[in-house]
Amino acid sequence: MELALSTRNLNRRFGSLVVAQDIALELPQGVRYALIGPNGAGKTTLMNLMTGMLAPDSGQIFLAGEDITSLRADTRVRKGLARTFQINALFPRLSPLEAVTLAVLEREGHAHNWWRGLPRFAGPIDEAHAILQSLKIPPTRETRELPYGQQRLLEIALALATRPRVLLLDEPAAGVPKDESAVLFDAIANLSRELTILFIEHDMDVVFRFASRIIVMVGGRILVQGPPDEIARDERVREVYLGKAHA
Amino acid sequence: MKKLVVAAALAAAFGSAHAQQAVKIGMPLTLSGQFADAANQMLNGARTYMKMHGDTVAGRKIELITKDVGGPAPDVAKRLSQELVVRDNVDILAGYVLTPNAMAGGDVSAEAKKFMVVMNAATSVVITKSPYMIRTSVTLPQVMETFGTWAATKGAIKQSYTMVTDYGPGHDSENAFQTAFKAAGGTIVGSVRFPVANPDFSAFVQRAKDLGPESIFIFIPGGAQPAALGKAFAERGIDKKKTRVLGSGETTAEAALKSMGDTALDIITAWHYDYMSSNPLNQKFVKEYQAVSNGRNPDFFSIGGYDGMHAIYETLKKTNGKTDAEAMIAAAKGLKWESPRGPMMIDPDTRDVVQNVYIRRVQKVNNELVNVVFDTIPMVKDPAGERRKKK
Amino acid sequence: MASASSIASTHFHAKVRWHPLEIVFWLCTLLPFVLTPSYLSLASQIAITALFALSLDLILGYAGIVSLGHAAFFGVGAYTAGLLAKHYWSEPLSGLVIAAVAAGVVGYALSHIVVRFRHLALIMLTMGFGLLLHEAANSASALTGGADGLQGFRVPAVLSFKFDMFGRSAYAYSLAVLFLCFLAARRIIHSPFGLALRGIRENALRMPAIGAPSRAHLRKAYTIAAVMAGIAGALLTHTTSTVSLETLSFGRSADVLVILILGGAGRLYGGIIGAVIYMVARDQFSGINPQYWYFWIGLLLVMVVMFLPNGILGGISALYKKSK
Amino acid sequence: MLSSAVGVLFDGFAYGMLLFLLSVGLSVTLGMMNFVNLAHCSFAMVGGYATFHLMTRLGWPFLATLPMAFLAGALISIVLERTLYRHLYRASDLDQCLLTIGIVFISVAAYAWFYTTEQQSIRVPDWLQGAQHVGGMTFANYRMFLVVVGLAITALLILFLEKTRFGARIRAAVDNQRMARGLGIDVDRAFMFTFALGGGLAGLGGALSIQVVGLDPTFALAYLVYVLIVVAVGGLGSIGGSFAAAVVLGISDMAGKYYFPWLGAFLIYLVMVALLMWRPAGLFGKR
Repeated sequence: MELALSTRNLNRRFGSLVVAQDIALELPQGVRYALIGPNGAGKTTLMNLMTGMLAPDSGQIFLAGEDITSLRADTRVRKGLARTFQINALFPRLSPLEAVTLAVLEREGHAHNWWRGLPRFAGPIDEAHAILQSLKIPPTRETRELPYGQQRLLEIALALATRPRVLLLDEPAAGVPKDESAVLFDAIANLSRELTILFIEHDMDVVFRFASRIIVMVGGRILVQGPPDEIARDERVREVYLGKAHA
Repeated sequence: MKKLVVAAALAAAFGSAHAQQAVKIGMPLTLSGQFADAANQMLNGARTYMKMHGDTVAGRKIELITKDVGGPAPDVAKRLSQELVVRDNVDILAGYVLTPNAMAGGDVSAEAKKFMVVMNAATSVVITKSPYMIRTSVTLPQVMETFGTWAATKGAIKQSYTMVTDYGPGHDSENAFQTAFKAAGGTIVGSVRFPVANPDFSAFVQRAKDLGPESIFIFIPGGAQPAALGKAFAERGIDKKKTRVLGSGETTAEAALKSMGDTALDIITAWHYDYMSSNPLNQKFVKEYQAVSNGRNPDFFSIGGYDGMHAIYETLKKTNGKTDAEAMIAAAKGLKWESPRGPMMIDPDTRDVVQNVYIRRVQKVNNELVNVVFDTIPMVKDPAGERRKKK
Repeated sequence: MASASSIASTHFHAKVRWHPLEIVFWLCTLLPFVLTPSYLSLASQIAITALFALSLDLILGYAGIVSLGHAAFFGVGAYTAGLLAKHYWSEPLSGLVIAAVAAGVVGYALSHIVVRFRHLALIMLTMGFGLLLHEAANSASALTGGADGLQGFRVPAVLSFKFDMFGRSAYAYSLAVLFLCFLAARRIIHSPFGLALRGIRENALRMPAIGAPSRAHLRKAYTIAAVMAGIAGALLTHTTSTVSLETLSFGRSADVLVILILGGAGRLYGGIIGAVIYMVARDQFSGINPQYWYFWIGLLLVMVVMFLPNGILGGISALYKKSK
Repeated sequence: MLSSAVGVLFDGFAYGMLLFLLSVGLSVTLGMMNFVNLAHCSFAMVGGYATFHLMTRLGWPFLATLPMAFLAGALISIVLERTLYRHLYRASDLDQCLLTIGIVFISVAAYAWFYTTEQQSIRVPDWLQGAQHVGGMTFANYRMFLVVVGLAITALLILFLEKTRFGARIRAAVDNQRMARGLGIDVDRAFMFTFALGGGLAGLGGALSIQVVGLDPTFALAYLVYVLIVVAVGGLGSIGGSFAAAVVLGISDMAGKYYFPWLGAFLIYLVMVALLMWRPAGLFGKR
């Protein structure tokens, strides 16, 4: 089975603080992975390393078998590795339609065109409009005027617009009230099957409902990874979450 | 038929009225920005002349219209000169503190055929920009070449180290002084240029002091520089026995002397005007000038303005009020008069200023520092202008 | 499905279509020929400054790059046009093209450094390059004429329209070039590249995450802005037949920044409105009071900031929205 | 040759002290409070003209006018902060630029109106005139005075900000407005005081610089460039950074003029560009 994304002994430290130590991951095509662990375990840092926002001290990252360790962040996106952000990183005064269209234009390499008017790019506009409709996001109001839940969906829409092979979701439902997050995860669930997804999540019943495999990370290291039922029974995981005294 | 008579009568009335109509003098000056003080001194010089000689000449009232160029901006100077001609329909253009602005004004004077009087801009080539232009201030070669020749001959100085401000007039003075000094047998041991922006001279004065050449020649513009140079000299002091200090008139201007104190003694300068000169005409001018400018002493910008107005008045008298440029320039050529600075003439061929160049030394006269004149080179023509004639 | 794409394209069409107010504005720019024939040389210099402010708006208003050294490209354009007229030929239209290329080359070269920095470091670097270029022009006085300005050249006319004292052909020439550059700027703003620039301004960190090569976009924007500034510089040389160090000065860079903020950055028309108001106010104030007009211009700036935040256009559009 | 090297270093350091006094206030307001106050040099001019006025019109001795120059600078900055700046703390930095450039224009015109455009200078007391000649080296008295005052002010400033409770409160308020308000710190008063302190130091710097570079109404514009260079190179919000940058730029300017004068004004700009490209956040920049 073709590996969508893998890393080989990835290391990174900030002075004495170890944020990633010999991380070796193998994400096969189309599998839904949850990445869990206590705060400060290095989950977001791992995502930053994989997406090129942060350079590793050593180790390699492969996307569909190709070594992308030295590639710039935007080149990795064009090769199919997209992400969302824990804290919204959107375009306040652009409308969702403009933002998602921009992502599509970048993907198609039209963004450098400085002479033809935007309305002439019907293809990308329609594709963007379709993505927004699929996630039920109103297309034309300015992003800063959207309710928080819809802004979280827009994060995902922007990532989808780059037609990724691997989608990294950094706490997609962070700050979204319980009922709305269910809608959010349903939208994630019925994304296309060949899309490999790795999402960071703290809410255990969401994790166990959506993830087909779980990776547990502590202190910059991968403690254990496996199917949900195995992880549920694993002693070390309970210890990490419930602390030694209760074990 | 009736219409014709009415038109003729109107024209006649208009024609004669013409004689009574005011003579408008348009003056684009740098009244704001770094050279605002120079413009104010020049304007006060012109106003002093009008106060002393009345404001009507050959039956016509004289009216000054000032515009602010704001600094060395020839595009603005040209536009303002054009507007003065087109909108305010001035008869004469005058003023022009800075060379780039005078060059731009010259183009308008030539195109619009307007008599023009440059009251300061000192770069020699300015005068060639319009056939209707005269200059009543000074040209750099006129003073600096004369000074270079004097230094190597009468001044008995063998070597000199030149220090000038790094901009147009500075470069012209450096090369004028150096060529004349070398031609008269002197040798230049080195030269340095001060940046225009940052008027802190201590490093340069220190360097000159350490080199200890037989003499140093300094050129700096008016405004902020003389005082700052004076302070650097006061701080560092120059060993007068080893090094003789030569400079353009600005080096020992009023502000420089005030901040230099006794270190200024024995500094030798060449210039065409000093407000302390004992010439009676000058004493009267200084008194009147102080009244007009609430107590300020005149400097070479002021005398440029004063003599500029004199040239305009005399020319209008000779053309009895007619202001067309051909008549005025013809009347102005060869004009000779006694100015507070000394005898002056407008060169009939080059239309440039011809005047005495005074060699002065700073001495204490009833314990006040004064530039005392101890040698005069009479009626010096602008050498660069003469060379242009031969070409 | 037609309805889906129709909503989408109308969204973009609405933005691109010419608003009647714009057409009225450009017709008004022809009024000076009739109403104020004796102010045409001022009008020509306003048009040139408006073009210069428009070029700054491309990088400041649309890409978020604050530059305090934009006069560098204005000066390069001005000197290129002047030197061309002095040593080769004085036909202005070809002069414009060559000046634009020269400024573009300098802009492209500097853009490689400028795009790597942000915030105060970026502002100070642009200022530093501007000051260095100004010093270079001053010390290369053999070539540039230094502080006395470039001498010995004249640009008599454009297409047989003589440049004269009344400034008629000067204003026509400047206005025509301003309008053409404005059309180009308008196309750029409404193109995919324009959208990418707005993306960078809104959130520079997010752009790489949607696969956008931000630095390449910024380099291109900086070069286009340099070209347009160079054209403005060349226009000044042609219409006044003067070139001086002032075209490279920090004062001119600061003035154009003030003009753009006054008008309102990021609105295409901000630079033009700012130039008209700033230069007419300066001309009138300095006419009334040649020595102290700075006071009134200062007061005008303070008033605009206190009562019309985000510049005149920003303030008016805010009032307009509030009233709706 | 060594003697002149020491001389240049000393002069450069003295000139650096001047630049430091003029720019430390801006580094604090621009760095910590994120307020683009381009009118900072107008505060310096206010101090300079206060000293000039007291000395020449009212006959005060030079040293007595220095505290008054500090007060004048502090007062004008409080007035401006309370009336205008307060409304623009959350405005865009471009609007802050426009407001403060407007104030610079007003100050230039106002001082030209009251004190004419004449280049002013003052008579410092005799013991500050002239120079000491020690083994072939020249140390100008006034420059020694500048060094002493500069070091004293730096020590006082660091002592005050680092050691006193009030200083700590200012740093807290300026560093994180919301948190400071949470702790019950009166942030408005802290901001006002920070501006006053910065303005006062600039006023003192303006007064001290008359003897070196003179004073005229365009001072506010002429020195804005140098102050911005010191703040950018030193690093935002860091007093130590401003000190280091002022000294480095002062010495390199002085050495440039002495050893390679043909470089002239290029040098200080080249040094700035090089330092900024090496350390964009400034030598000790926090952000």
